[in-house]
Amino acid sequence: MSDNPLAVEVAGMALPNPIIAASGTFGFGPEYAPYVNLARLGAVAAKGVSWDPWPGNPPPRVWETAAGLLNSIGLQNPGVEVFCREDLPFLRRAQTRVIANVIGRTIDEYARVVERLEREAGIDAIEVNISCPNVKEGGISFGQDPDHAAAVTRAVRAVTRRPVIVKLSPNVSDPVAIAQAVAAAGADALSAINTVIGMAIDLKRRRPALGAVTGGLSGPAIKPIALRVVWEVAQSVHIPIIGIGGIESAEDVVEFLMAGATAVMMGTVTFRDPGRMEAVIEALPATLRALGFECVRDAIGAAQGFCEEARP
Amino acid sequence: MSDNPLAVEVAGMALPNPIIAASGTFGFGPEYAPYVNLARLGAVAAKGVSWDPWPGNPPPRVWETAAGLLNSIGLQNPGVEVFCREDLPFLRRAQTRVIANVIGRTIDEYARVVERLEREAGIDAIEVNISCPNVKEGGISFGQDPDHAAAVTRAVRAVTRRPVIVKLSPNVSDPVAIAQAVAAAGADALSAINTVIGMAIDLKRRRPALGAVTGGLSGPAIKPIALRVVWEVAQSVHIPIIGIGGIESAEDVVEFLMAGATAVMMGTVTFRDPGRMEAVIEALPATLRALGFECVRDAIGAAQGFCEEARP
Amino acid sequence: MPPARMVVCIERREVVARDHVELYFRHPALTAAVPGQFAHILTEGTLRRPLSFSRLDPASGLAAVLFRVVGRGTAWLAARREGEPLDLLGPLGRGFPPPEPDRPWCLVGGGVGIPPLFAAWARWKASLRAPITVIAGARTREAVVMVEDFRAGGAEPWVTTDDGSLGEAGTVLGPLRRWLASHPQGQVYACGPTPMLAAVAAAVQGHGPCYLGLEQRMGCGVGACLACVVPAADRATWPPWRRVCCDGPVFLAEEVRLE
Amino acid sequence: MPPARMVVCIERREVVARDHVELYFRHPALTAAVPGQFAHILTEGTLRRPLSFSRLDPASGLAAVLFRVVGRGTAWLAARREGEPLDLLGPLGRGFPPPEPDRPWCLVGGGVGIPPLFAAWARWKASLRAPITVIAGARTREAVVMVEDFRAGGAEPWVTTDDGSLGEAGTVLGPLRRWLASHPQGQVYACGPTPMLAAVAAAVQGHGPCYLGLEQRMGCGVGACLACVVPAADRATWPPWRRVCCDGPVFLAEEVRLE
Ligand SMILES: Cc1cc2nc3c(=O)[nH]c(=O)nc-3n(C[C@H](O)[C@H](O)[C@H](O)COP(=O)(O)OP(=O)(O)OC[C@H]3O[C@@H](n4cnc5c(N)ncnc54)[C@H](O)[C@@H]3O)c2cc1C
Ligand SMILES: Cc1cc2nc3c(=O)[nH]c(=O)nc-3n(C[C@H](O)[C@H](O)[C@H](O)COP(=O)(O)OP(=O)(O)OC[C@H]3O[C@@H](n4cnc5c(N)ncnc54)[C@H](O)[C@@H]3O)c2cc1C
Ligand SMILES: Cc1cc2nc3c(=O)[nH]c(=O)nc-3n(C[C@H](O)[C@H](O)[C@H](O)COP(=O)(O)O)c2cc1C
Ligand SMILES: Cc1cc2nc3c(=O)[nH]c(=O)nc-3n(C[C@H](O)[C@H](O)[C@H](O)COP(=O)(O)O)c2cc1C
Ligand code: FES
Ligand code: FES
Repeated sequence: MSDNPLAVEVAGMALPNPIIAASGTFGFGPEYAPYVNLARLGAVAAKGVSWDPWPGNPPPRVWETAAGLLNSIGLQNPGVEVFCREDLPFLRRAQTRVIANVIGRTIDEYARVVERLEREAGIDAIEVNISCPNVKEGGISFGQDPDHAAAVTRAVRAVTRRPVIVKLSPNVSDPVAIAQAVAAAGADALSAINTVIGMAIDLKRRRPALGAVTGGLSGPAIKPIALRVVWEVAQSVHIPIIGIGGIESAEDVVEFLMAGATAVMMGTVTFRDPGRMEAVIEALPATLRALGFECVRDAIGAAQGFCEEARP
Repeated sequence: MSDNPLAVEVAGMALPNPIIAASGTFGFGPEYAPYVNLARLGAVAAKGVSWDPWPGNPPPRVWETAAGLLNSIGLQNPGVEVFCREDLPFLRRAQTRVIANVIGRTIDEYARVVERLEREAGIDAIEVNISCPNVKEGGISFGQDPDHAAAVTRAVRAVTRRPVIVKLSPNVSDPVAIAQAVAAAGADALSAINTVIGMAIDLKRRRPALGAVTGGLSGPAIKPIALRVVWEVAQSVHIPIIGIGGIESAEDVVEFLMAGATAVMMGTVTFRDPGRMEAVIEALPATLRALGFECVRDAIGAAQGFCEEARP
Repeated sequence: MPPARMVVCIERREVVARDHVELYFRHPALTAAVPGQFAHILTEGTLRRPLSFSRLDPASGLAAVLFRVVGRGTAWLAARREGEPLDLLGPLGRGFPPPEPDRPWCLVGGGVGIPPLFAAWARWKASLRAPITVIAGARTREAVVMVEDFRAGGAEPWVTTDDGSLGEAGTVLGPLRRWLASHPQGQVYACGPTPMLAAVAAAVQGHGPCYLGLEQRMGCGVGACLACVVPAADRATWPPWRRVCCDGPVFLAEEVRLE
Repeated sequence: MPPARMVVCIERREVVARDHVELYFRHPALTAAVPGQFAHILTEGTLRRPLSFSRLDPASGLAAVLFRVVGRGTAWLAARREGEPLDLLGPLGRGFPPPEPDRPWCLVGGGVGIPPLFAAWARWKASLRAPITVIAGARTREAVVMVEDFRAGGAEPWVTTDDGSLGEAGTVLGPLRRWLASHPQGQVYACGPTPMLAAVAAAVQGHGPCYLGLEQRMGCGVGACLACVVPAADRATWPPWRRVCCDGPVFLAEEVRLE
């Protein structure tokens, strides 16, 4: 591992590089297999799964915005049982690191899903999505309140020995309060951020562009919002952070690392360029060197250090 | 007024068109006078003023992002006394509608500033900024809590007979709660949104790009975030809303109108194109017609109507 | 052929009508795609743009897409010049099934729904022993594309325009109903705007098989994001949707609900 | 001339060194601008880009900007061709004051700080009765721009490069200190990276007047947004800043703190 300048460890998970496919943008793996070498990625976060199948929201479910994308998929998924039976085997064979993303309408549903996943091999970590803005119950409502967020984390923590990553919402007054609550409740890592609530109007149809009216904004538009959450959370918790939001280049990755992230996830850009994650992995060593870093780990928090010195 | 398809009324203020220069992006008026005919604008919102002079934040104070701009000006201003003496006379002569934007570190400071402004002629409305993310005290801390927001609104309401517009922050878990609180406290109108908290890293200098570390994100990147706030607030309060965030074209304006705004403010785009506000005013009648509206007022909330029908 | 990401060179660019452009690229393997499949093309903007193949000609090795300029992505595409590269994913989705050789066959296209039907007709016309009818409609004359291509191949499309500027005034429904009256068990392949497809499906119901080429806003184009769903006809089974990008874009009319 | 928004045509484009481009535009009124003033130029991106005038030549009616390609905006500008339009605001800010005719004058430029000094030198060299010295430095030889222009105008700049690839090895500070030793009351005009300006200001302190052309990240360029501030030397008076775009970009060294 020390020979590989890209190697990182996130909450006990050893990754060959810090680039992870973001949940919901990479299906359950096979969809992008014709275009992406999954084994080359740091890890793959699967689409979120719940206990029962969830139908998701009415279409249209996506809409382009300036440097961004609105989506209102609404966590359509076949339920954890089908996931384990039909989808996990492919990921298990893909020789990559697998992060299962978990959703629920109740704390108990989160726990039941994770308990069910515990019986399966081939999962390296659990990502708990308490931040999806596209569902009414569960999802973001757990992510906007420190106590609820902590309760979900504790419930999940109790039923798995795997690393637990809690995914934070930017749609809160104080992301640090949520981060501290889930860290105290036993999260091994945090991922930040999920999408930002937004909407668009379809002028011709005189109605909201998305079938579900509002949706989640992703893509380069939200990168500054994500960096701020990573930066502030990194200063206030002592568990690793996975940075997410608008990452498209190796420079973007280093920005997140320097802000305090240990790894990153890339989502929306894959729709346009399925090869981008691999291209970024390819470019990362030279980008790090050009900025004076020998390895990914040198860059983690590098801007944090500087700034603390500069403060009065 | 009825002959002019662009005319609107916001909280008792009659505007010849719905295009207002956004606070902080248009100085106190004279700076853009060589490039913009102020009389042609719906109104001008002046840079925020406090009681004492505020120094603002250390530079750099701006940084470009994808389809956006981060700023951390930090409400530098000469104080209300200097504003009244040196800056207001120009605006008064400019034959435009003038909105004074007010900031404070305490509720009492807000009230004192508005009280002082009450002695001056040539101000058409007061915009209360409880949403600036760039100052530690005051600003956003009032905008993130319904009780504080209401208290500021009440204090200001008590000392002015002018329309009071309260400017909302998107950096909250529930913008509607804030909107309802300030509406109940006597606000005549709302403006939404102020900037979204964000940051960027200067890779070469290995530190946050902005001197103040974090800043406020504006520009097209935040348009979907702003539309969602306008949409949700319009459904829950009965006072007019001024939409703000990334507006660059007549189509953008109509999107905000259809989402429920009565007027809009344009900010960041002016830096690139000082003539854009006038160009949008010019284009608006044809854009409205092409979309089947006879006047601005027809378009207000047009998408709200449709959607309510479509809901179960 | 299995889908792949490829960079193809624009070999020919033709403005076929106002705001309608056809781009040809030589890619012999791609011509093995099934008519009704589509290419997901990189343009400016956050997402790729789905466009059906208008031609898949193994003889010349040329494939093509024909599109109407409606927004930023298609405007960008329309501005490409011959010799420039295009980045595409394809062929994607499930195309039309080969028509049954002994059933009368009617192809019903609306506007830029006509091109994929031209590809289907060109691929399978020789395999049919029953008569083939092509109905091509649009709002106005210049939007009725590829009529000359059908003629050059020996067909005489029944043309309709909403404004009567070309062919019969009205929609494709008129000719389709007349055809159905005389070919009650015929097979119908239709492609066009969703309201047209809904009307076609309703008209064909109770007759022969009806295949529809659907549109929906897409994210990935490969089945990963679940953006491109349309409601499944059967509300009881799971999932209650079909994905246009990979379960379709061609569906049997009975499979989906068009709202 | 009062500032205005204008669209100018690129009359000449020259690559003056690797990654250094000079764009000329004919605009007789603009040539009345004061050296040290700048143009705020529309490129891609959210903001305009500030560039000082490198030439303001009433005789030919030509003004120019000379810039180094450092990012997206300057890359876009460098890719413009002759005949293309540029949208600019200008002339903006306060330029250099005319030098005192009887004081020895030293112009100290670093990298792309040299161009505005060339404009100043060309404007005022004939008005001086005292000797004029030009010091031009940069990291490496190709970044020492406009040396030939000075020579063509009859000056012989003292050249320094950090890497010794041209002229004296070292910074402009060496020649400047020697000049100050022999011209203790001379007037100094300097433009270049902030650390260089800080060193120049420190070296000149206690000698004659020293004018600095500063850089800061800008928003509006016209004084409205308060983005472009640098700390004022005097911390007591209000505001504690100077705006580079309109109070500057040229300041007396004593007015500002360079950190
Ligand atoms: C399977 C399939 C095949 C298609 N084949 C053709 C074809 O052969 N010829 C043709 O002219 N058009 C075709 N379309 C429609 C075509 O994809 C859109 O016209 C195009 O994406 C518009 O892009 P734009 O940037 O110009 O428009 P904009 O309106 O600016 O696009 C904004 C976003 O909306 C999406 N979008 C807009 N209109 C549609 C639409 N009707 N369907 C799906 N997404 C849309 C765009 O892809 C983009 O993501 C097809 C659509 C699908 C789904
Ligand atoms: C008054 C003034 C005069 C200038 N004159 C010249 C000149 O004559 N020749 C020349 O080569 N350069 C000059 N500069 C610097 C020039 O403005 C920047 O190099 C240029 O803006 C970089 O733009 P970019 O998009 O290529 O770089 P990017 O780094 O991509 O730009 C990102 C943002 O940062 C700003 N920025 C980046 N570097 C600087 C900088 N050094 N100063 C201010 N803003 C910066 C850009 O304007 C833009 O908003 C001047 C700067 C100022 C303030
Ligand atoms: C279409 C789509 C579907 C998503 N689905 C999920 C999901 O199921 N679970 C989850 O935790 N995040 C989901 N996300 C959020 C992404 O994982 C990611 O946090 C977000 O898109 C920001 O990253 P990006 O800008 O790189 O896309 C989804 C995002 C998109 C665009
Ligand atoms: C440089 C800058 C300074 C600003 N200063 C203020 C301010 O003083 N008071 C205020 O209420 N809003 C201020 N804002 C916020 C804008 O008024 C507006 O809400 C925001 O920029 C979103 O609009 P836009 O995307 O059109 O710029 C400022 C914005 C910018 C970019
Ligand atoms: S577009 Fe992503 S699943 Fe169809
Ligand atoms: S750049 Fe706006 S005040 Fe100087």
